[in-house]
Amino acid sequence: PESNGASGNTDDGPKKYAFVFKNTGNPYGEKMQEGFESAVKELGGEVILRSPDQPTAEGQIQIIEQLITQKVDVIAVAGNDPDALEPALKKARDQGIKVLSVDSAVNADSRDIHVNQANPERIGRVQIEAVSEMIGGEGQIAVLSATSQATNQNEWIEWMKKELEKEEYKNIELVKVAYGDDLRDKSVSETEALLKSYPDLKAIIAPTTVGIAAAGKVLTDKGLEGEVALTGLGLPSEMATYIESGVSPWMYLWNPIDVGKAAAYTAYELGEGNISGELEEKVDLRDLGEVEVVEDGEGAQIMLGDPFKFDKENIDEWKDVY
Amino acid sequence: MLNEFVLELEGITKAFPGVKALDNMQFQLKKGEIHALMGENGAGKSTFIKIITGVHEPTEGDMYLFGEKISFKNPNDAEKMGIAAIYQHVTSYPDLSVTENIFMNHEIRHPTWKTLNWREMHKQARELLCELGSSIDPKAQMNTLSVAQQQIIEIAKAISTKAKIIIMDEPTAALTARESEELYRITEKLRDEGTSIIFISHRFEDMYRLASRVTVLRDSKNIGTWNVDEISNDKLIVAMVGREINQIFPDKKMSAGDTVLEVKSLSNLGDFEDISFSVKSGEILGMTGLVGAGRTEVCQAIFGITRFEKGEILLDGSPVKSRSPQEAMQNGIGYLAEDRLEQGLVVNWSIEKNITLANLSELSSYTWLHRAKEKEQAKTFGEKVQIKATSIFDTVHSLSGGNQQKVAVAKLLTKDLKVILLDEPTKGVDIGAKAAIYEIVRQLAEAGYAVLFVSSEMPEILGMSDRILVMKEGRIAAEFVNRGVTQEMILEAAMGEEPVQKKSG
Amino acid sequence: MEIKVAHTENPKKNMLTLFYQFRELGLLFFIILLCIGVQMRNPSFLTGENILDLATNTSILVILSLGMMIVLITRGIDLSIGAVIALSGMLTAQLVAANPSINPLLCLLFGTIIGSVCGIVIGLLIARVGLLPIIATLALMNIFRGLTFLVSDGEWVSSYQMSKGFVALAGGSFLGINHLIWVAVFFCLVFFYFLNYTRTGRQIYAVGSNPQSAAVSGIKQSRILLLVYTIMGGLSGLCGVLWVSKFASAQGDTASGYELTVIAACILGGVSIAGGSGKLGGVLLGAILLGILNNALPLLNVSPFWQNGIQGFIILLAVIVNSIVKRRVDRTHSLRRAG
Amino acid sequence: MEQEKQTYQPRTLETQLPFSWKRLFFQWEWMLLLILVAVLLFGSYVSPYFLNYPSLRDGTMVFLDKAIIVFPMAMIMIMRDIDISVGSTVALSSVVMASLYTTAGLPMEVAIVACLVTGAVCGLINGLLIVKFKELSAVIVTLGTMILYRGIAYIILEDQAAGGFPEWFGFFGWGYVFGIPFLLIVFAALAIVFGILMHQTTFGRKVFAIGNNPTASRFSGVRVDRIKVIVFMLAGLLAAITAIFLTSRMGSTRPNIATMYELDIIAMAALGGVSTAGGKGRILGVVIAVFIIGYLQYGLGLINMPSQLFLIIVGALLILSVAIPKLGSMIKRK
Ligand SMILES: Nc1ncnc2c1ncn2[C@@H]1O[C@H](COP(=O)(O)OP(=O)(O)OP(=O)(O)O)[C@@H](O)[C@H]1O
Ligand SMILES: Nc1ncnc2c1ncn2[C@@H]1O[C@H](COP(=O)(O)OP(=O)(O)OP(=O)(O)O)[C@@H](O)[C@H]1O
Ligand SMILES: [Mg+2]
Ligand SMILES: [Mg+2]
Repeated sequence: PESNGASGNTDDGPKKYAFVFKNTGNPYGEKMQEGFESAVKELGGEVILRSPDQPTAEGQIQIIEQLITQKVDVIAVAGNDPDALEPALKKARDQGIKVLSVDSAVNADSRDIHVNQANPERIGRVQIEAVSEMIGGEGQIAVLSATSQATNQNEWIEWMKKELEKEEYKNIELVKVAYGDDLRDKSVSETEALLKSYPDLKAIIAPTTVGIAAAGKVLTDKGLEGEVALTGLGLPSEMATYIESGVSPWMYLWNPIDVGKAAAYTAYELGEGNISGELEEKVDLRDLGEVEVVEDGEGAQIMLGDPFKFDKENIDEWKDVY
Repeated sequence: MLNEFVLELEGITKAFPGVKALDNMQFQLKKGEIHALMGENGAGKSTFIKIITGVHEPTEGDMYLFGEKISFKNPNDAEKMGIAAIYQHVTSYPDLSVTENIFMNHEIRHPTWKTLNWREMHKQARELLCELGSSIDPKAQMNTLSVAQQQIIEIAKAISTKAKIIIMDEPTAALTARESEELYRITEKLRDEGTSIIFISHRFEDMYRLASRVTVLRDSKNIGTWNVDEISNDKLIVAMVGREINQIFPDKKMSAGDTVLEVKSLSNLGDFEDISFSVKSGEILGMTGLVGAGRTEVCQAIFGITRFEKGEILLDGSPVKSRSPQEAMQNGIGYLAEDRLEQGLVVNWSIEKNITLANLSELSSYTWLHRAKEKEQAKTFGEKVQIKATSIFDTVHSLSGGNQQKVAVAKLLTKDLKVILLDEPTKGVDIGAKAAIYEIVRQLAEAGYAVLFVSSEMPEILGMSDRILVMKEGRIAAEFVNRGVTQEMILEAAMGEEPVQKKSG
Repeated sequence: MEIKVAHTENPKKNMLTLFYQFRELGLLFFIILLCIGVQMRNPSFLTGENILDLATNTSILVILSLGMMIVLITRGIDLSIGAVIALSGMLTAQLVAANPSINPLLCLLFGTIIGSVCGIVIGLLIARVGLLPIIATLALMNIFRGLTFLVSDGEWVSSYQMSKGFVALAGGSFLGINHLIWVAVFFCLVFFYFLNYTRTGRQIYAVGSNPQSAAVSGIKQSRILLLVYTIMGGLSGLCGVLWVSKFASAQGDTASGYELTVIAACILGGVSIAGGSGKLGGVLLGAILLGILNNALPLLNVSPFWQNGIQGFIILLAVIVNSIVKRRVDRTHSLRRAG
Repeated sequence: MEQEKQTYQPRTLETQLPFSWKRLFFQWEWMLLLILVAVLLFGSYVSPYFLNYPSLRDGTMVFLDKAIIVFPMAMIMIMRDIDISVGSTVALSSVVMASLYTTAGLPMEVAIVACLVTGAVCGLINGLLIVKFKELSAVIVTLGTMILYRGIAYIILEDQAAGGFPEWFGFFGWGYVFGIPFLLIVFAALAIVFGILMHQTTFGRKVFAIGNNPTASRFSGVRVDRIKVIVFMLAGLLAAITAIFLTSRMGSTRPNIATMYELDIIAMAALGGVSTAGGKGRILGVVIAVFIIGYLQYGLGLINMPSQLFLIIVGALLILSVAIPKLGSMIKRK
């Protein structure tokens, strides 16, 4: 293994793996932390799970400072802001701490590697494919996103737009991208506004948990099941009702537990010095298979598989899981 | 005999932290009488009233209503027993309607539903007001009314409780002579209907006009009760003040110099109009009038606190315009506020900090405060006015009213002033301290200040002033050179409708 | 020999007074203008469906504004209501998840009780210990929010865990009108009655208008304060249940920052922060104005980034205009007093 | 007459107080110091990483940025007002600075000046509104501007991030001078400046006077309105300084930074003994309170305490710190 840097951790105890999620009280994050924790335990490391109470970069910076002081070996972070964590994470890396981002990337300078929950291109394209299938390849569609600063969502929406350029979707028109800010009441208002402003709307894509659940509720309340289709990315627990009722024929998500596990394995490999975040390295994700490090803008990342499809058939077994 | 006294008080004592506001007070009220209660400021009159109405609980003593011993835990108890009060400071709800002010806490309610019966309340309010000879709209909001009108509402409120005992604490203080006359009529009417009334006033004429008996309070004690037609003015004053009055005024040494302050037809619509006077260096110009005559407003306008619309203020012959107290003081004008606690002093500060507050810039270089200089100045001026305290670090709160006033005066002295406006400097001050303040004021004049001395108390105006201005309803009604002026002359000027009418009527 | 009642009829002054007393009319006028403007841009605004949606979405705001109004009338403020909503919503949702068969009305009661307990704590701190409302509720906002995260352990309660009956609390409708609207109307009527036709209601105004007078009239101020914060807490608790039922999901950060919206509705509606005054009609209109803004801004395609700015601007504008009008009216009064 | 004369005997006033242990030790600051020591002991007990110089030193960088605003906030609270718009002011000044640098391409130095000006103007607007519209309380005005300022920040940056500042800009938030964090030095300097301002200058004296009795202050020639405006401007200015440090620490900025800062700041001031009813408070107490809350949070962070527990602890601390003196006097009254 390569040197751990100047202040490297020479104590012999188990290595410390820290996971910093965006904020507390988010079941998606809780599940990811769960996966991370179980995998690290299995590998014999020590786990630290932290998140600020508000989804802010300031909160994460504080936590990262505290983790540096505790001399952790690896920090995995789901960034609230791709750039704002850079100084803090750089400081960590200067002290020999390995840094990876999970779920929401931080910029290439502040990390060794990014664990992407799924291929963003596939996430974007797959939702257009789904919507096209639901509405028979014709009609108006709209997107209900989180906040317009959400980098993940924006990337996916870009891919959706690219996918829509294909000849087969020429009859599908994306009329609006609305932002519900991941607030229930705002998402509801935005959905209602979409329905009223575009009476011929055929489908809504909501690539965010709060948004898709709020849209599902509105469509249910308005009895638009079968008239306006709903798909996107959402937690099975939140969406179970609407998938079972058919308001959303199906939707996608990856398994956050697996994402957490993948982050843990990657962190382990980084911490042990088995990988360093160079392109084309192979990362052993144990039961999740082996993946290759690929390019991501200026940085490196590994990608998990396609998002998983949840429909009437399988939602029942997943709704209690996450 | 049992029923001769409606209300009897036996040895009532009320102690506030640090003050004994009432000391072993005896009092008897007959049915259907108007009983005047007199005494100096702070003698304990208002406290006495608040004991009777259950706002305060007495520390000691017993109270009997119609021969039965009672004790009130809160004002509701007193109200239920038929006691109502009109407090000295108007206690209205400015945001609520007239009707509500009248019926607050004894609203008329629907017998079964217990809902408020607005229609009935409005009706009764209108009737009550009509009875009082007023046409105020019961639905009007209280803060749209004048002070006099609010006073009428307070009376209506007391009557509406169908009280057998009504207490009026200086109800005429804010009323004009004509309005007072109306109040007399109402009060007499109530008395004729069998209500007993306790009437507190500083005005002798109120007492002579209305009351059959008078009780005098001094230093928290009952000095005695007399039948009004058996007591003379002088005797009453001795009872109230405890000594003959002219003893306490310092000798006048007329040494007036040049005119320092000249006020030319100062007007502010609604407050005062066409005020012109001048004060010379070394002179004490007394200014009197009834409460609400606008003296405070004139002083505050000169001092830059309030604006005036027309007129001019000349200092040493050249016009000055002070837009703030700060500028006024720079110009050489100082003002001793009427409301010592609210406007004059920072009561939970030390004597030192209070004395230096107006003069901080001179005790500092580049805003850095020199502590040693500050202490020195506080000591110098504190001793100059003879503040009774152990150190300059005593909090003003712990001082007696008179000594508090001395602190306020000391604060003025720190500034380089030419004119000092003293607004009721002896209000709420005990007699010893009063004498001390008179002495200070006289010394100020001798030191060359031009002094405007505002007071409602005739004796001190007569005893202190070189000249006397009398204000009435925002105007200067008369000016006297203080030689052979009598109380009657001043009162006539301050109160009379039109002097001519008065003579003929 | 009549006391001169200086009620001189000066039409101009009286117009101003009238305007001040019925400032609600101005607000109503503003709302109508706004509606016309929005309607011209997007014709689907004034449709029955949208109006019902708007009313449904504004109901919770209306209910909370009623509570906040009485708090403000007593010269207080309550910043903790968002946190109380979250706490009661979360606990109720957990109750429902654990006992799906529980009667939905019992849930309402449960949430209301939780909220009332929170309110009593606040009330005691303010009325008995004498803390400033802003400090006490700020601190308790932190505490309640923290408690919510603790009891939920970061998890949400999702719609599939909620019984049909529970979701129907806020989702169902009666006579084609959503339950929430009925609840809001019910509370408006109750408050109208309470504030105008009960003694306690008027005492709330009295305490806020002049605490010293209230004391000499024998009104127990601390009792009124306690009552007011308890009502506010109870309403917040109730709204927590309704909120969770409406969105069929309970989260730890539910209604975060909502207190400011509620306060803004009250201030827009002419409730004075200095206490003593505030009318139900005004508050209703204030809440409706905010509801319309929330509904119309998406319909108008207003950039989401402008929404905050527009809201802040409208609030400041409204309070400043209000204060200028009040000043002019007061000046008229002082002149009249002298005249 | 004889009796009267007695009161005219020359009377002297002491200018020196006799030494008193009670006065020396009966101070809120001692209590705070005790709490701080307890926090430090607690920290070193629960975490081996806590009690050493680098840790305590770097720990300060975590909380001192917002703590800068606590000084003017203390002054505002002493004057019986409150400013809940400071978080938004931080965001707006930061956004103005960043967008001037990135989109307008101005030099960073100019952008920093613009940031300070923006903060001061925000404070000035608050102050002027409060002074000109006395009927509105500071709560209302700053509630409105809180929404408005952040709204303007959103309008400017539209939820984008702006960053890419020059290298040297990072020094503010991360740099050391002689091994001491620059932020800590600035905080200490501000503490001294404000300590002097509040307790040694005429300005501070007047602030206290206003807090104790605004009318009497005005009648004594204190320019109450002007001082209020200046203090609110100071709050805006220091919010802008916070913005510089915060932006430097993050390397980029967004309109949603510094949300809810006002809360933490008010809590620090209240714990520091600033009486919320006005008129009382000392900078020393406030400084100690900043370190209490900061190190408590830091220590709890080092043992990886969930952040929501921290919410509860700060809330409870705030209530206790304002309630204990009240309870004391309540009991005394009984
Ligand atoms: N609540 C209180 N706490 C402490 N002291 C009080 C209180 N109320 C009155 N006092 C004191 O009791 C004394 C008597 O006051 P009171 O108001 O009864 O006088 P008063 O005769 O009505 O005077 P005035 O003519 O000015 O109305 C004063 O020294 C006053 O300062
Ligand atoms: N208690 C009061 N509340 C409100 N307004 C009042 C009150 N007393 C007087 N006023 C009004 O204020 C105006 C002038 O009163 P001001 O106090 O200046 O008179 P003054 O001659 O200084 O009386 P005082 O004897 O109280 O010093 C009058 O128009 C009067 O109606
Ligand atoms: Mg009195
Ligand atoms: Mg006066």
